Amino acid sequence: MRPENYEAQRQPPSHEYELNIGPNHPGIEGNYAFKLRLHGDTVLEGKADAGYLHRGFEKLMEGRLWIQNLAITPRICVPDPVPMEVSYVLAVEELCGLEVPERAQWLRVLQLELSRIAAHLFTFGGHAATTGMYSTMFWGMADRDLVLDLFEELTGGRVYHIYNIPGGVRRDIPDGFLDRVKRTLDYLESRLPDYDNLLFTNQVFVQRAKGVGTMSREQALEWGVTGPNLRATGLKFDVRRDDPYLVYEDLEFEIPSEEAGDAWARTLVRRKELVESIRIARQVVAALPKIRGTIRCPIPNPLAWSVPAGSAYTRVESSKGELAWYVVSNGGERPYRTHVRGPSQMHAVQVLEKLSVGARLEDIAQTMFSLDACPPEVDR
Amino acid sequence: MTEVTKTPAAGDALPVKTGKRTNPLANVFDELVRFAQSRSLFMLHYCTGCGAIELPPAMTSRFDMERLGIQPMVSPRQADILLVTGYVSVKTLKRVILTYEQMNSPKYVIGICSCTVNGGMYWQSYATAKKLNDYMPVDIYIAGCMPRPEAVIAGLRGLIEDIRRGTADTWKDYYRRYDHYLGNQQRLFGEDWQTPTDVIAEARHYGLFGPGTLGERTALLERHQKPLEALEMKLDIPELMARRSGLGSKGRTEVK
Amino acid sequence: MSKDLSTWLDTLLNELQGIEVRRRSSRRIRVDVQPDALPALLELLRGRASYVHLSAISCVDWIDEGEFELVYHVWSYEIGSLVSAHTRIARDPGVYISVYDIYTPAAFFERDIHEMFGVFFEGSPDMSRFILTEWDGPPPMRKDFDSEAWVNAHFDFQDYQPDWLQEIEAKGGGVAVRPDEQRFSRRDLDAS
Amino acid sequence: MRDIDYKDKGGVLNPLKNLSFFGRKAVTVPLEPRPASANYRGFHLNDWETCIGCSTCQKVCDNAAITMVRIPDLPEDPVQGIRNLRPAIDYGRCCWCALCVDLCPTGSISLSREYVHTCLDSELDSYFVLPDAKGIHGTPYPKGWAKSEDADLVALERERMEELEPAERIGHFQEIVAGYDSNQAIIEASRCVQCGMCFDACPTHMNAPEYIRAIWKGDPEQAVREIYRTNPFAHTCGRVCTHRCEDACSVGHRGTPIAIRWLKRYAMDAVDHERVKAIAAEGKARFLSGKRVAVVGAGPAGLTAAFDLVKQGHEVTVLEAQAKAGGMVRYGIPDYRMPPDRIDRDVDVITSLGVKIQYQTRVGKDVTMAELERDYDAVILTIGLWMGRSTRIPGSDSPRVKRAVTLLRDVADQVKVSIPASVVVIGGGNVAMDVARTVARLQKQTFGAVKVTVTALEDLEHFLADPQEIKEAREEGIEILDARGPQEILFKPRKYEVDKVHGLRTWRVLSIFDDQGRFAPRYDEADEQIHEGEMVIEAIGQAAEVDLLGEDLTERLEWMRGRLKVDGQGRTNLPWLWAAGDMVRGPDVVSAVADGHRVAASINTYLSIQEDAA
Amino acid sequence: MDALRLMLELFLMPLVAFVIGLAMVLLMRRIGARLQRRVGPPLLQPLWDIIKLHGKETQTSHGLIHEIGIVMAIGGFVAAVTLIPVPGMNGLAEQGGLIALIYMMMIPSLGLALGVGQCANPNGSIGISRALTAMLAYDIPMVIVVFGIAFFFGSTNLVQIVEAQQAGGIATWGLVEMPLLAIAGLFAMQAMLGKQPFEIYIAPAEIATGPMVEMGGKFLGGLFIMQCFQLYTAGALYTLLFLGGGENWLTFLIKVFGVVAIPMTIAFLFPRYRTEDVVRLVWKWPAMIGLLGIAFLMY
Repeated sequence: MRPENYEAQRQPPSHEYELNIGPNHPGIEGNYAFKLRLHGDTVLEGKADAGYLHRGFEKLMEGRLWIQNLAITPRICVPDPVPMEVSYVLAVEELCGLEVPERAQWLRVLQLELSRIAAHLFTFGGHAATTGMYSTMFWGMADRDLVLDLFEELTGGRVYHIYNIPGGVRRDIPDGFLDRVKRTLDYLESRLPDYDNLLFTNQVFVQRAKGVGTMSREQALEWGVTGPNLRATGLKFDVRRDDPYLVYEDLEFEIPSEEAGDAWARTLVRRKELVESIRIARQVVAALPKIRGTIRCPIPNPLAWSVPAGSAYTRVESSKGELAWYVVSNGGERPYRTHVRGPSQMHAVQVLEKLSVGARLEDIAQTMFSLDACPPEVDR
Repeated sequence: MTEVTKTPAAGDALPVKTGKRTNPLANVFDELVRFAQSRSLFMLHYCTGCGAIELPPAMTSRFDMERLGIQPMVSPRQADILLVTGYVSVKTLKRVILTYEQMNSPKYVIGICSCTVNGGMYWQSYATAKKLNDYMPVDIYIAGCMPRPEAVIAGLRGLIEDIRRGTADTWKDYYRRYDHYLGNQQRLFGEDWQTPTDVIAEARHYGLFGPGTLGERTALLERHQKPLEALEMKLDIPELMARRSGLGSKGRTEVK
Repeated sequence: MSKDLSTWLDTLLNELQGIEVRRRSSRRIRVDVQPDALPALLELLRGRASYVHLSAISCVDWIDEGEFELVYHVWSYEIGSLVSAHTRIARDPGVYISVYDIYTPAAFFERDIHEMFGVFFEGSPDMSRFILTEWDGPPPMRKDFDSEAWVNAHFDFQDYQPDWLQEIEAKGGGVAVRPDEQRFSRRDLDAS
Repeated sequence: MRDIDYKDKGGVLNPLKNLSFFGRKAVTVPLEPRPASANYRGFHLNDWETCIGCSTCQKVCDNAAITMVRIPDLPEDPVQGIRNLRPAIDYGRCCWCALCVDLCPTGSISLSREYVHTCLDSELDSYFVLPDAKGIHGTPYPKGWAKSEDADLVALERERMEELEPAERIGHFQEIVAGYDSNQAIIEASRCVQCGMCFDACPTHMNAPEYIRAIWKGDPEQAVREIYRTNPFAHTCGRVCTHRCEDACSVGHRGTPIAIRWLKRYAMDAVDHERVKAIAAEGKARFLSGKRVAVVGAGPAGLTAAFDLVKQGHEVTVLEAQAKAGGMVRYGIPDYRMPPDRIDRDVDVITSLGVKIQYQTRVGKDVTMAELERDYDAVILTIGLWMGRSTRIPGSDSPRVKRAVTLLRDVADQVKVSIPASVVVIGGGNVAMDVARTVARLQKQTFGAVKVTVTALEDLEHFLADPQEIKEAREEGIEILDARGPQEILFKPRKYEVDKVHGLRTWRVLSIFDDQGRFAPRYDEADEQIHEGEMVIEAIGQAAEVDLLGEDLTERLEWMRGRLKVDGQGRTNLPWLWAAGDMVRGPDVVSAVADGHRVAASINTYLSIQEDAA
Repeated sequence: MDALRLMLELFLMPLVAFVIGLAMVLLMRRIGARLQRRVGPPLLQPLWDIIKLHGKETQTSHGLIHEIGIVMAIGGFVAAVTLIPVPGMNGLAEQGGLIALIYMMMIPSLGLALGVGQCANPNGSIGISRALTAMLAYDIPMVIVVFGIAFFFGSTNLVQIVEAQQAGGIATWGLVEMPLLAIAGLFAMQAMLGKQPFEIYIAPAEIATGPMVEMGGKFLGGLFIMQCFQLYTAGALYTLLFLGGGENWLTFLIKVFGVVAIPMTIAFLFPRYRTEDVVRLVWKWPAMIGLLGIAFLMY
């Protein structure tokens, strides 16, 4: 048995040919494949091919205790793991009716925003690299690493934090942590002009990104686009504001949006979100010392914990868009069913396929990265 | 100049070329090549799993792998190291094997994260392979879920040391015990599994034939052999030429 | 604007026969509906109450009841609320109608449910496999598929023999409880 | 806050501003691994001194990465709840989530800040690690993620049980503790980490984890079924067991142990009595073996043995001297701890299986051992310890000096006992507490006031009684004096026919045992006290009434230190005679039950062999 | 004697070019590292890379033409460097001249095209078609520049051109005399080296490094060697044409490295254009500037 996509998908007419982008290809975010039918270097058709990162998460989670699943949830989307954790935990809390202490909620917001900053820095690097600009990636990774240092200090893990637990968070902040957060935020902010000079106001980049992967607002709504990609078409929608969770209602932040709906607009929205995230994180840092109290409400012994029967659908805004968990309990000690709705399930499949038709081969990778598609969310 | 006559039957002990060098200069040369090999490692940047998230930091400014002469390469032909970053789903595993076979030797496989060792988090998942070394020889493992960039670098430095000493030669194992690896691959992918690279022919060509190269599993391979158009762009191997054209080859290799 | 729409929603939900509406919070509404009425409900929700965003379609395999539960989560940007429409179809033969003509994103979810649960959606644009293209087994998310048994049939695990273990074994100790023997391993699921 | 204008199309020259980076320093860190943060989740450490081998880490491990390894060099002590198992981690599975740390009952396991481990394919065994305090490579690294108060997931606090206030409980013999309701029971049961330490520690090896889990799952019937597998005295043990399980409980190492005893009590109370009988009868043999077994004494040991033997198809007759069954549980434990109707239930379950009990049949008087030997295939002696020991101090032979056992039996039998307004109790064990509290209740009923003084040889730290008992006794107004050695019973000037007791004279105890560990108390004679009391009760231990055996039999039996000598299976040196219960083990209900099982098993084997031979 | 000297020069010039080329590769990587705020590779890294690639034990060839293509790619540059006079060595420069050099510099691209054509990898084919497009694009300004130079100095003999520039110090350098052509030449060089923003044919994210996709082992090693020569050729040519060549080895090296550093620095600060943008841009700006420069020279 040869791998199925090794063979040409169909016999193309003589003026057409097929090209596989991925799974092992630098123009693909992660382990994912995109099969193109090309005429010259114009794409006639694009077909997404997923499953390279399929682990059967939802199946695995049905076989593990509620608390054991904490460790597995962040692995669904690696660059931005915290929203995964938080939304799963929110679902469990909704099912159990747990009251999360306020301090824990603020800590979760801090994590979510730091994670968003890290994810955006990651995406900028990747996006720039698809256009041959590697320095952004080198800088972005180094600066993202500072955020990961904060995570390491707070949660004990650089990438997989496993810090949220139904009922709250696992530990309180270490001494002096908030100062270090503040310092890192200041540093990141001071770096923004450098990034602007290098990438965001770099005419070559602007020229490359403008008009690439353009979609109208109607198309975006039709295709189920969410998150920064939706906001780049002019719809100011953000789950944090419009379907608020945790303490986002108490926070002040703008929802940046753009009208153009192309790769450039999407990049700009993310760039502006970075500023907003820093702003939110600052508010948390300022507020946290005033919020005393526990970080976790009492929860039952994890080994003997059955969650009341019911179902919960919890949505959060990840760096990529609307992320949701549908968790069903039949009253047992393990979830009866979990279903994760990742934003990339739309972006990396339908949206990418549709945007690639008629696009140039040059722009495919850029389209994918500008959509910030995250293959593991598709594969699960 | 003898012709390659027939495929040896399974179990036939074939004399393996013993690379004995008597010329001291040649030894110096070998040493130099080995040193160069250890100082210049091209890493195939294939994100097979979640551990790949720690590779960009390791490659970029903060941890800067280029200090060790390691840089990412995009094509398996160019790469020396195959980093298997965490779990490999069965679907990916096929590609990993194809990739591995396409790489030029000496090639090194690094298994990162728990998942490559014993299944890791996904030990009960129907979709992921559990032990990487069933399917291809692995040179070095780096523990962690996922290992930090520093750990990755430490692992790579270990590999560099091994290459420098000349002990990192598991890639030969793939040729010498191809039957074993192929067997495990067939167990998972079905017995008609085949790859576009003719490992047996390569093994013979480069004198890496071992007692375990052929066996009952490779016999299955022959049986299910389909004409592969990919063979056209394959190795310049006299034996293959001979087999295909039916003409005598002017190959450089003698039957050993 | 949004007030009008939510009135629309209320009227709409009142109008329809045979549905059960539960408001869990101001932004979450659960609707239980018969399978034959679901497309009409979604059509109305989208057309008359601005529920344009299909957030997800989830499938739950209630094997004991012999049913699949399909949950359509739709969101209205204008009203700001999420309606989860629950419906149950027979597990066998597991065929349902696609809502692709109402919601484009349904294509992905239906395709996903088809390969994971084996539910066929009539009228969905593409029911070919996507994630599990190279998978020969049954739809894996069904409750009757035992992932661990499949793993045991296809994979080996490491058999560690470290020095310290051999020393301990020489002294009469050794492995006492294997990880898969303890109470909470998957094997013991619902043993009692 | 700098924001960029999206209309800003940028320029070709903007990037060139970054040429300034030629002059800036690199951000690259050295190649050597950096020290990890204080909370880092690196490789495991395990403090073998603290670790008890409970395998909770294994249970919470979501990746099945933990194997429990038996290490023969380490101590194993089921009573204290210590096993010689230690977790070994498979780093081919581990995901460093640190749930094992957060759920470790003792806090022995932690993660270090070490994070580099690489190995060759041939060294893959190094991925399977038995962590100790030294770390994976033996290099010292500081602790990373370790147990902390906020990260602790073990439920350390016991669910509170309603009980009567001292003022309310003192005037009568109603039960003090209310028992759990189903909600409380489920919460309490959910604390259990299923380590099975209790199973190891329990003399009769009750499978507490199983019935606790059944209770947690809301299935008390299943719990009863689990309980009856090993213990027919379920009501009794649910109330007055010495709960060694709780002493061994792994949660108890840092918190309060699971209330295993109360949970058992909850399960028994929650299930209808008829249903309990049905459950207890499950697995009863459907044939009769035709063998007859006699049991002397219807106490826990005897009835347990009878229960087992009946279930195995033998015919069992129990001979009981008293009017009711239950033995010391009924006659030795006051009603406020052990309501008699619950004993009735336990006995009823056993008799419902077909055990015949002949009440008020005293062996040695109504029937002789020789007759039993003749009429039955096997005989079990479970005569308990019914004879109170005396201090033998001057004056202790007076009729106003009572033995605790006798007094308690009389109270239980509702024999009228006249209790004076002030009483002194000698002894520091549970029996002393029982008798003191019983007397206190009687005093309260009669005089409306309590004046009981308990004097014990031991100091408070070494009291034999349960701390709980002592606490409750004090709450009830009983004065407890520790380290007092009784010297003499003082009498009032003789006015009446019978000497009236005035009180007890004691000296302060300096030490109880000598260097060799023999009983040889030393006193501080200067510290002399006189405790006033019109009655003195001795509660310093009991002995078996072995005279019922008859001289002949006594001769034939082997004895050791005044006790009947039995082997591990309860066999005496006579092939037809077994002995069990308090008379061979010392006073303890659950040990008696365990003994009963043991003896029953032995007899069953013996009878089967007999059958085969025949 | 002359013949012997010529032989020696023909042997030494490629060798020197290679060594300098190695250093240039290092320079390139170090510049990148500097801008990216990191340390960068060790000193001999380019050499180790090349030795390693040639020391590979299995080599995947795609046929005879594949191998010949690589040989041509290197050979073209080896021939080209013998036409570039360096201090003390003129090689064939006097006989060859500028026109021959331009021709020689086209051979590698064509050789590469031949070699890659054998690989049957669509990425390679796309890459090589892009490379040839880029070549066509930058050849226009380059020819204009060469034409302008030839017009100005009245010769296509590089030795004479250099001598003419060295005659009056900096004032007679091509850079000073023909600034517009120098700018156009810089553009052309950027495109010739295939560096961002003109890096259309490498483009990993689009076509997985294009022509190199099927190259492994010694073939990739060959390309690495080619890159050394290419950098050297470009740098040396520009130096000869606009910076008055080298009076001695020191000034020569300073000039050559300085020249090469410019496109490299730019490469790390810019993304790449699309293919058609490259052609449009290169045909528009450098060609216009070059023509303008010639117009200035003529009047």
